[in-house]
Amino acid sequence: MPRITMRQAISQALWEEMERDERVFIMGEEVGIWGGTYAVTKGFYDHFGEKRVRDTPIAEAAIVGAGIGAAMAGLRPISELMTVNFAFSAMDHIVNEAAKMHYMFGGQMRVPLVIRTVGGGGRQLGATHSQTPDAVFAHFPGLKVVAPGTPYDAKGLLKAAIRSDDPVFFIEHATMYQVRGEVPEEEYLVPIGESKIQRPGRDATIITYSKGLDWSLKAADQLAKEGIEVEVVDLRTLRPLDMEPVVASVQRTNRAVVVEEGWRSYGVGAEVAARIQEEAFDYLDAPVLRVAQKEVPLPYNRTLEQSALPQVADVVRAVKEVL
Amino acid sequence: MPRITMRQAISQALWEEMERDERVFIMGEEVGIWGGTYAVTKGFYDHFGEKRVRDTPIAEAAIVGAGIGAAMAGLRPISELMTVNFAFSAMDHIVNEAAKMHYMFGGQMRVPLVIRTVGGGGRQLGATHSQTPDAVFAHFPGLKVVAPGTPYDAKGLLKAAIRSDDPVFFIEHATMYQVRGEVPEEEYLVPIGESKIQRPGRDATIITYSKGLDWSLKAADQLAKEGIEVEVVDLRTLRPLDMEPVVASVQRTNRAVVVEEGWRSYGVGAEVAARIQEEAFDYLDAPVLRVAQKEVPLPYNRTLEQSALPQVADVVRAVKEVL
Amino acid sequence: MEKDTHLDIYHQMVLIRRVEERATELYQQGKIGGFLHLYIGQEAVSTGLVAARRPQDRIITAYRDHGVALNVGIPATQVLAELLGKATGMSKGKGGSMHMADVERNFWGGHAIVGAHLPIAAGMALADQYSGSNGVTICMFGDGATNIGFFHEALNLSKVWNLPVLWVCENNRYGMGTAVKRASAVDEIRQKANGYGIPNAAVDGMDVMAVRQAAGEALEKIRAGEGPFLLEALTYRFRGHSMGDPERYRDSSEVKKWQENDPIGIYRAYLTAEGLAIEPELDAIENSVEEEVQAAVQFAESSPEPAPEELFTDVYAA
Amino acid sequence: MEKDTHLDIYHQMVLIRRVEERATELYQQGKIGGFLHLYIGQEAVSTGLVAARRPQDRIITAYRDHGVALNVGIPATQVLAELLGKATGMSKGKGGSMHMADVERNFWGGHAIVGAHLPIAAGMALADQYSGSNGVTICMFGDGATNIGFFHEALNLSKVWNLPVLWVCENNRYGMGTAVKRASAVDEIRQKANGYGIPNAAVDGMDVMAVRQAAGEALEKIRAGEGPFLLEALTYRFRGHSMGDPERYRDSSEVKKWQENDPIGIYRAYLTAEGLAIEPELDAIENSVEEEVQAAVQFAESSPEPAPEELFTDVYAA
Ligand SMILES: Cc1ncc(C[n+]2csc(CCOP(=O)(O)OP(=O)(O)O)c2C)c(N)n1
Ligand SMILES: Cc1ncc(C[n+]2csc(CCOP(=O)(O)OP(=O)(O)O)c2C)c(N)n1
Ligand SMILES: [Mg+2]
Ligand SMILES: [Mg+2]
Repeated sequence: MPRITMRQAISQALWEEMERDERVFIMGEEVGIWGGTYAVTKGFYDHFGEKRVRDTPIAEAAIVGAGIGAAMAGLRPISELMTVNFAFSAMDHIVNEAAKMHYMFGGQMRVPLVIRTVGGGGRQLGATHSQTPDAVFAHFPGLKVVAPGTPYDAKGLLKAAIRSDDPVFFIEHATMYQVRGEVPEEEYLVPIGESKIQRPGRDATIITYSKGLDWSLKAADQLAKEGIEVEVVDLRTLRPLDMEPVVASVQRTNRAVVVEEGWRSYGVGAEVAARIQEEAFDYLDAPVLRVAQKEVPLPYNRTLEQSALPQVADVVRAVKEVL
Repeated sequence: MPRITMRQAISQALWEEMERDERVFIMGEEVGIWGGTYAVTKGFYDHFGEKRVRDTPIAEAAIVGAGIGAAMAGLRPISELMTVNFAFSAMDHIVNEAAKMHYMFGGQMRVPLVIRTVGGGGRQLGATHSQTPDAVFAHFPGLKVVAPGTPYDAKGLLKAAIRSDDPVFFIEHATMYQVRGEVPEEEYLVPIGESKIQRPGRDATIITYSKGLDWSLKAADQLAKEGIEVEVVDLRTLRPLDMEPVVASVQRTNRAVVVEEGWRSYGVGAEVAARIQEEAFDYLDAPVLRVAQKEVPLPYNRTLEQSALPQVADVVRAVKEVL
Repeated sequence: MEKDTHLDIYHQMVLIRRVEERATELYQQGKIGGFLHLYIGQEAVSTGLVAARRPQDRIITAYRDHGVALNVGIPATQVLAELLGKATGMSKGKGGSMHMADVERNFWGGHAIVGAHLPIAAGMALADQYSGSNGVTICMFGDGATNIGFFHEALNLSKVWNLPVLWVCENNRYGMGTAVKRASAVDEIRQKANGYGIPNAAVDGMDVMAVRQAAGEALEKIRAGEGPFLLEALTYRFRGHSMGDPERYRDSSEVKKWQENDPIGIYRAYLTAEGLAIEPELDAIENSVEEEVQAAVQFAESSPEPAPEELFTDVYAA
Repeated sequence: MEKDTHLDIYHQMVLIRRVEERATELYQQGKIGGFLHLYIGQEAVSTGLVAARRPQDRIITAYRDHGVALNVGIPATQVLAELLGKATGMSKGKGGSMHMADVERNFWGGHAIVGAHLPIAAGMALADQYSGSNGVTICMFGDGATNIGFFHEALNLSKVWNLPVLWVCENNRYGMGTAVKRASAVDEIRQKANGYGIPNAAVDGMDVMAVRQAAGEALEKIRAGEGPFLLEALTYRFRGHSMGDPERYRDSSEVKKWQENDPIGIYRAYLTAEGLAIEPELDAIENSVEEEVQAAVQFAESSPEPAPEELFTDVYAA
């Protein structure tokens, strides 16, 4: 199987779906002539034309709002928000309109919209440009929230998102576009709402997603050298949240650590930890620990910023603590 | 001590602080001539005049944004968002500007702003007007998030919020304005960031806040008739979250239930449950359970809506389950 | 215009009025909950717009939506059932007063967040442009809604992309209790369209024929590919913003003055003066509406509540 | 205007240019991280504005903020230290390029979310109006920022409340890679002010004296209680949007044409033509700036990193 980058995987997913279905189009800031600020849509404008690859004004509410309207009217828009930090400027449309439209009118309306966006810190972009507020979006029923950790999943999940009849909030990670992984040449989909064991193990379970997967697998490698075999479960989708493989894993390992990039309080790890102790209480030999971001707005200075972000060493330490 | 309503308590807090400090003023939709859509600022416009009780356009980002600017420039604004559902239209200013301003400029700027708003369901207002997304705001460091459950706390906390040098997101509950409680005539403040035992007990701990306090105390009454004595801890502030009284209580009772009105997944209960099992794992005799809203946008129909909201019976059931 | 069309328009306006009068009673009896924003006084606007549109023209509005719902032909039975939260309501009782819609009739709601449906309307117009349909999206909103950022982003986008959308501002002089000049930089809302280079016009929103005419002309321009247009309909709501409005912000004399300008009365006078209808014909319509509404209330009251499991349906389409 | 003032203005413009040229190198050496938005080409705008303001006039801008920082008198040492993320930077290394500010000098940042600082500026102007100060808030933003809802809400509010604020749009023809006419309903940004009944003017943003003059006149009107004013400065950025911009959206010939219109060159020519300065004086300034920047880089490079515990300070003021 070819090993391609996350960027290529996402790009392929978009390209294939646009080729497959005339109703699919992309709109957002700099998606066209610029080729996407992360170069994901490079070449799209020339190939698909400005009708289907639409540069927009800087107007996030309109980018999402127009996506909702076009979706309700039968198209399959992909509204791109340059980064998840700007999603707050479109927050009403994401959580009050897209997420509720189907329910509120008794099923009359559908919003087959994908909101593609990019999260994560670590690039010295400062407090407003470095967030990982994934849990915030995952809080809203009616929305599906996806955040893949491998090129394979990114491609398969994005294609599934585009074909979904529901609004999907799709979060990529700014520092993962160069990550490589195996991606088959033939077409495939990855269903939304299924967690997956990315590495089997018996001694402890790490539950993670997105960039956390990278840290977790590296931690697992290090721990393996010491004879500690951790199982790594990748959530992939934050809503609906598939706890079944997580619970099954913890029932075997009896120990769990949740790894995420976002702030610890009210983050993804809180929900996962709460669920594990609800559903596997008698199996737990230690508290579920969380590795997450320190509770500060991210600073510009590189050393400070890195000290606020979770590190592989933090994951290793947490696993040893639950053993 | 006089027993006054939540509405009166909040109204008094605002009035007293405006009398005390010329820099304090209120702006928001219908706060002036109308007297506040929940009648909290009734009489303020006539007494303080339109300079200090400012009706605004329907422009939530400007209501919060102008509040931030005025606060940075030395005033003590209270920006009122008619309901928390409209806070999403001001989301960037709340979480990206107010919450980060002090940190981002190395402490140069201060944002002594109170954002007062109203949350909660149960009034048949439909999916977009009935939310309790408190956890979403509590996720952001830099913001303080307060949600009182009694008139006493509402008054004392609101006064403390107005005097705070930090941005405070202050959430009232739409169906609690008529709730009565004892409030002293003399001046007092309630410090932000302190949980409080509202009812002592030995058999189990209920952790809750805002409207959840009412359900929890009612459940405690019912349970007491069966000889079950639950301790009820009121968080009062969601960020910073004071877990000390919670952990101490659970160490005594060995059982815990979290009660909140918002959605269960990624809600307040998730964080509290995660923290309890982290900090009192060895004391727990049962999983921490959560009583929360069903994972649906709230419907208009009264019966359906009530069936989605937590009920006193749900709290009773959950406590019995952990016993 | 055919006589039948005239009578139908009259029928619609009276129907809106009577349905809302009954709704007020039902609200007072506690059978309707939540918010109830009455359209009484503004009937000529939605009626005129719907009279001017063709079936392929979408229409979308804010929470003050009973008028459009009835204009597009949703039976009063379904409207009232929705108000009572019944399973037979057009949104299965899940939406209530603010969320009327009928996709089959190209009516896209009923939206409760002020101004949020404007970008959505732009998206619908984009879809029609994209797929080469010649439909125009008619998007209605209040004067108060023109102060929120959504308005700006939607109007700008509509012009940049030359979208087939008719923006209709119902300037009823107040957003809740705030008079236009206390909230808007300009009194004349249509002036805002100039900032986007969007052609615009004002129309007497109490005169259904004037609205129909102005909308018709605007729709034609839009269909011809001239891009968005903004129409400001000058109107007034006779009732409070919603139920329980203390109405401290306006004098009853002001309300009275406007009530003398009743859109139904104006149209009735026009019909008889122009010889388009005679009094007995119009009385007959009034009577038939009474019966229609009576029956609809009965239908709604005797309709079943949604089944408990309906709570969990419609969260996701798939 | 005094000769000294002229020379000071010249000094400021050259200083901005040199600091940013050195910053580019430091960025390429990996010593500066994150985004680095250069102001090169636009120096006349901030310099003219700051020359026109009095100390009590606040100034606030977007992320393209090195110009204002140096104009208001923040030493190049602190600007460069901030770029390097050092403890001696004016935001202690926590803010970086996009978050320069100096409250003592009435410079309120440096804001990274497009348009979000406009409502904040309105709030500052409100504070001055509230407390009876006669300060005016000068708020700068790009052409791209005029399409977001924040712009709309802020401009509307400023007019409704007659706030003392000078809105300055730096129309540099692009928001990132998107040309004005591909994103904005009107090419001439000042036209948008008409939608709010806000008086407005355009000015050649490459001519520092013209900017100073236009800003001075506008500030006077605002101080006289006439309310907000919008000034559109027509300018151009000579470099990419930030580092690493592929610049596929414009021809190098277009850039060249504009570069011939260099604001520093224009001002230099003006000074000599008007006999306000002679070449050797200006050369001397250039040389002193070289030294100043050299020393500042040294200062910044040898400054300490923030202490690790700084991570947790400044989250809350109390
Ligand atoms: C974003 C948002 N802010 C506030 C509200 C509360 N609200 C509902 S209707 C309304 C007034 C709207 O006035 P206008 O647009 O003139 O419409 P009208 O009610 O006069 O028809 C307000 C403030 C809301 N629903 N959404
Ligand atoms: C709300 C928001 N959306 C998108 C961005 C990303 N972004 C940063 S600068 C910029 C272009 C702004 O253009 P303009 O306002 O013309 O300013 P200029 O860069 O030309 O000075 C964009 C899209 C952002 N920072 N904030
Ligand atoms: Mg109105
Ligand atoms: Mg620009």
